[in-house]
Amino acid sequence: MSMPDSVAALDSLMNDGRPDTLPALLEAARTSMIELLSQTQVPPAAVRVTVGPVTIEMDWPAGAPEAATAPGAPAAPASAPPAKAAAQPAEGPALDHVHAPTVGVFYRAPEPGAKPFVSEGDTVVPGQQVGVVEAMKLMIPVESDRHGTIDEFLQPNGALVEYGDPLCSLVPADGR
Amino acid sequence: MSMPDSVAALDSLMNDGRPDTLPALLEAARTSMIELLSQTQVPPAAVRVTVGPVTIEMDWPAGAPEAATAPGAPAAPASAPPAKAAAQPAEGPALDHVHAPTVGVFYRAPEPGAKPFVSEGDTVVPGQQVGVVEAMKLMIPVESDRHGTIDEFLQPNGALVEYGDPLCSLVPADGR
Amino acid sequence: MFRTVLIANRGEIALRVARACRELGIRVAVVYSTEDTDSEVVRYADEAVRIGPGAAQASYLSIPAVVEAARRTGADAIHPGYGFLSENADFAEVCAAEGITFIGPPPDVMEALGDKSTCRALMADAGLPLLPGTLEPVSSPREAEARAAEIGFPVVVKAVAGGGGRGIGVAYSAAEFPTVFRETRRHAAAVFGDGRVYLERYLESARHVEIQVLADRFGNVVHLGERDCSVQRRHQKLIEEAPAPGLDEDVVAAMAEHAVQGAKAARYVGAGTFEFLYDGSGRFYFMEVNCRIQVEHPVTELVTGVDLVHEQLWIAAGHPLRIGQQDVVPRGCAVECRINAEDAGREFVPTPGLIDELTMPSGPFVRVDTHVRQGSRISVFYDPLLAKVTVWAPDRQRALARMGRALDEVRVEGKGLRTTTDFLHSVIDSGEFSTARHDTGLVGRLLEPAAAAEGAGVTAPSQVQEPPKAS
Amino acid sequence: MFRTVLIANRGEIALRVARACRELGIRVAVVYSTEDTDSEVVRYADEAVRIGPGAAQASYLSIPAVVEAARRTGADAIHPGYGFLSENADFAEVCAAEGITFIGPPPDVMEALGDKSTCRALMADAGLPLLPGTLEPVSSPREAEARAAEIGFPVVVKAVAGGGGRGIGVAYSAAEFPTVFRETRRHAAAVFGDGRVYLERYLESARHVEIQVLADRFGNVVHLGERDCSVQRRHQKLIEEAPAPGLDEDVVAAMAEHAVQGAKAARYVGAGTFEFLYDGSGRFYFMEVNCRIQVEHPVTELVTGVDLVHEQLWIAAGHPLRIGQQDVVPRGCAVECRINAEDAGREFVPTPGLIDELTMPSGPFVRVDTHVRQGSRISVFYDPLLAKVTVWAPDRQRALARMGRALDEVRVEGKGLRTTTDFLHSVIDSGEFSTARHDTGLVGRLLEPAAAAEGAGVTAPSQVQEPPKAS
Repeated sequence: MSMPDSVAALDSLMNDGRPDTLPALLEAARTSMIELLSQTQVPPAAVRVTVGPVTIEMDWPAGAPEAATAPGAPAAPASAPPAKAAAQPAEGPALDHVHAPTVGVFYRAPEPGAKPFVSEGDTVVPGQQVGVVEAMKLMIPVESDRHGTIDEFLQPNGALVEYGDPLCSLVPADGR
Repeated sequence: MSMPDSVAALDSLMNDGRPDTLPALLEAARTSMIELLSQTQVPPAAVRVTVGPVTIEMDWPAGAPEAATAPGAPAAPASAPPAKAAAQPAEGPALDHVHAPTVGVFYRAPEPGAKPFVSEGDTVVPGQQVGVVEAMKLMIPVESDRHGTIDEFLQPNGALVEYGDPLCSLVPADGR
Repeated sequence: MFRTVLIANRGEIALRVARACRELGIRVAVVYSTEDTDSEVVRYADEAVRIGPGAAQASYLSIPAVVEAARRTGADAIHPGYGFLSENADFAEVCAAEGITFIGPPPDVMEALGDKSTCRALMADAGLPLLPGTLEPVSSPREAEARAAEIGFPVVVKAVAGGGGRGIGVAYSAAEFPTVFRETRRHAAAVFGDGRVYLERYLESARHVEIQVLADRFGNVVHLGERDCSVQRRHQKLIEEAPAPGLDEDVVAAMAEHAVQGAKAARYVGAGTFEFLYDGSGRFYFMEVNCRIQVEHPVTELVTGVDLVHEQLWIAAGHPLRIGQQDVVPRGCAVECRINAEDAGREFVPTPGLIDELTMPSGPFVRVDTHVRQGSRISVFYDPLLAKVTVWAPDRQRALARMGRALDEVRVEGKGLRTTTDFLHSVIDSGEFSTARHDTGLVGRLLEPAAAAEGAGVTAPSQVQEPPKAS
Repeated sequence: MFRTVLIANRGEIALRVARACRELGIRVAVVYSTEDTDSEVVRYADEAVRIGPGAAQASYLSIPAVVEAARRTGADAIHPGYGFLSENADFAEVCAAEGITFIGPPPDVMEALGDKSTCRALMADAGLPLLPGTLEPVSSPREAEARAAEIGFPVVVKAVAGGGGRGIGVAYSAAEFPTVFRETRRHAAAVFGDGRVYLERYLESARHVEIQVLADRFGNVVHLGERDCSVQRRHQKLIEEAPAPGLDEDVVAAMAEHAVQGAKAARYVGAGTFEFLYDGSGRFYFMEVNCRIQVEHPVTELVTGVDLVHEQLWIAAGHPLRIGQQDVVPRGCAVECRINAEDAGREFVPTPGLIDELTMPSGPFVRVDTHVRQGSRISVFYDPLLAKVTVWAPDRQRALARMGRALDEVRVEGKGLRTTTDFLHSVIDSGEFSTARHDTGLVGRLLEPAAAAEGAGVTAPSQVQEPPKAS
């Protein structure tokens, strides 16, 4: 009876039809954040929205591009880009990452000496394998979840990785 | 060995010649605060300076007189008056208070039916008795520590008072 | 002794095990999910490995991820805590294959005791008293109805793979039996991946009493007395205490003797718990064995002075027991309250959220086991247990007064957060509990006094049982 | 039992007494100074009366203010804690005159035992072993020199009104005796308002061992075993433990028997402590009686299971003792560390300030008595004791390991704040302490190992004693 009741806890939050289910909370927080930023004339240095168990935080470091210092105001806070730009900053292509699906040893090729699954500069599609993580002799494929171009591998072959470690950066294809 | 070593503790702080004695700490905090305020172009809503055991806090509520809102800035923080003005607010005469010297019963007269030590509107000099607090049959005199005029008694005759309770308000004489 | 122990758990028990390791000079490694990145035990450990996302299935329940973490940290043993992989025989087997000591009983023992049918058969052979019921699982509804009629109502339908209060349904009459039987089977199949169930007579007015045992690899077994865990809601314990109040010494001694016999028959190794139901009139019945440290182990520690986690490590390291039965001398009374992030007013629904302010009790004869602090987030992914507050006193009356004082000091504030603190206080203060006239139906009666008064007479007020739940 | 108890103290002991009162259903009133307006016990109490400014002389030491607060809150008893008015016979007399029960011994007993000269005479009559010295105070320097020469150096000069390690000077030779004598007298006159001093042989290498007693109004006395408090700096205790490690059982039994005899001879009532010096070779000498609860009482509580503050209240309410000598069965080992806001690197100078971050240890067999929390201010006006961390284990080795673990969890952060935590850890880890070969000179040797090695041989390394201090 002392078993962590995670199934029951999740059940009750996700499936009982009350408005404060997790997806609804996330949606509410995200909407609030976007609304707030679009309505704010002087851009903030930091915004944080918390709805129950969900917290979304964004901040813009001092000295960000196009900082317009108010006359007589102290150096910080600098102006932040508008909300939409925050999701896709102006300079350079946005980078996404492919993350380790579990703790284990990361390999770029299916076996020693074989050709890597992908190389830097290759384009990938959702579900395409870009590597493998070995945990206890199980080979867990590492797959891209989007269209894009492999930018750079961030972990060498044979690296010990933990769950969620970024394995390679990836330039997403437009509009995907 | 379990006796509070307050004498020793005070001794070491007050008398050992190190710069972090209490008076020095107070002085340092006060100087910092004044310097800070004189150098700050956009006035803060609140300032807090802590130096070791000493903390000085000042704040100016939003909507204080002569608030000059910076263009495009959010409504708060409002501008604060210069540091010196904060010590002597402009409107009306400043009121001081005479406080209870101990816990006990407060009486305005030396005995039941007798004339009160002083009445509202009377002028008093430092050391003049304005009342008495009885604790365990001891009669502890309540004395003014300055020149001034008794404004109003804040506790009725026979009130149970604690140490430091304001007993009457007093308009200090100029320059004292 | 071990050089490095990997703790394959989270929350208060992970921290409690980590403290024991530190006290023994053992290096502490822990696994954690992304939800627990800022957890107290991650800060506390010498090494921490992020093994998966919040969902336990891909982190704390992932055997490859945990074993990988053990290899990476050079752990020579794994402490599984309670819940998660702690009673998973496959996991224990994998550990053995990898040359890592699993701190718990051998895989085959865990397997035999984890299957309620083989366990009941084993214990029946060892002479332990069982409630009337089926030793084998029943699958045909028709056969089940016939057996239920033989056993007599009320009848409880239990998942073979269940345990810890989960996978249980109660039928009060032949009319409702088919529905309860069907629903419990469906639930068991969905949750445990094993739809087998068995039947047992249901005791309406019973006390839950369990015996703590310690056993080594050499066949030595001692018991550390009993715990009474009758304050339950939906078969989940809320308050536990030692000794069991109002029980005859002879009854407890017989129960303990049976537990020792059962442990020997099962070739048990490590710390384990034999759960019994006591019917209030001198008879008791074996229920199940828990092959792990229990949430409520502190009450036994406080009355016996034996650190059960130290002894788990000692036994797992291959040593013979270092305490004999004569060394176990219970003293006074200990009571534990579980402070859960749950809303007692809304059927104990978990209330996850951020803890803005936290004060835990302290001072004389109060022990607190917690993993939260100001700023902690109670995750929706895990058990809502926030803290265990355990007190000791020379007798039960003083222990309850002390618990009242301790609960008064508890303060947990946060948006949307609710805790069981006030409800626990009302249990402690209730006449039924404070005079030890309670049974496992107490919580239901306290929550719905009107319904209880209606549904039952004064002398048998325990008929109001909560209906079987899908979770 | 009392309806309302006024606690005439502050800090951890005020909170500890308040908790005991709550557990007994007694209403809690406290006094406080302006410095303690936000203190934990003020929040905790049912009623709080502000009686004066920070300076204790006008608040916690003001008899009229405290008694006024007692009358105002309707208190029928006053618990004085330790320090402040706890051993003030005048205060106890005023309480009696006002019809308020003073929780402690009767005024005349306190007066006789508080005067070191009459106390020594009384205990000599009761058969307690005393160190060679003067039973009467000596005032003439010439007479003092002659008596010192008879006693043999080193000689300790002690204020008759002193106690608790204050008002003590040590002369190692006839040459330095006149200076030490003069300075100790001057200090005693200044601090205690009583310049009388007496002389005693000074034991260079000794253990401080004390016996806890409980006595009722009917002449019944029990002892609760011993505490070893040999880890001291400048005669102030830092670490205390029970039982005294390495002491022969017979020696402790004899010491306890003497304490009981002494309590009976003095007609003692309440909780009290008889302090002894043990010379390491089987001989011990009576030093003084403390007529109050001690800072270090938790170690006795953890090994005996007796709540000393509960018993104080019980006895003060006029009941006969409810525990007999046969009920006192010590179990295991308890160790207490005093976390002080002091800089061990700068001669333990107090470091007052704001606490920005605070973590106290928790978990199995750890007790914390503290009155501070995040945001608390350590005042310059009072004792720098922040917290008492006390652990229990079946034996000393495990208790020290547990204490090491607990101290590792302590975190106190604040501008300018320093604590004794790391220093205490180094004591626990030192070979001399962990093997119980230490004596009261340990702290000096740990702080100045070079000087110690130079000033003394390996077998008698305890010559480095701190010089007499003016505070």
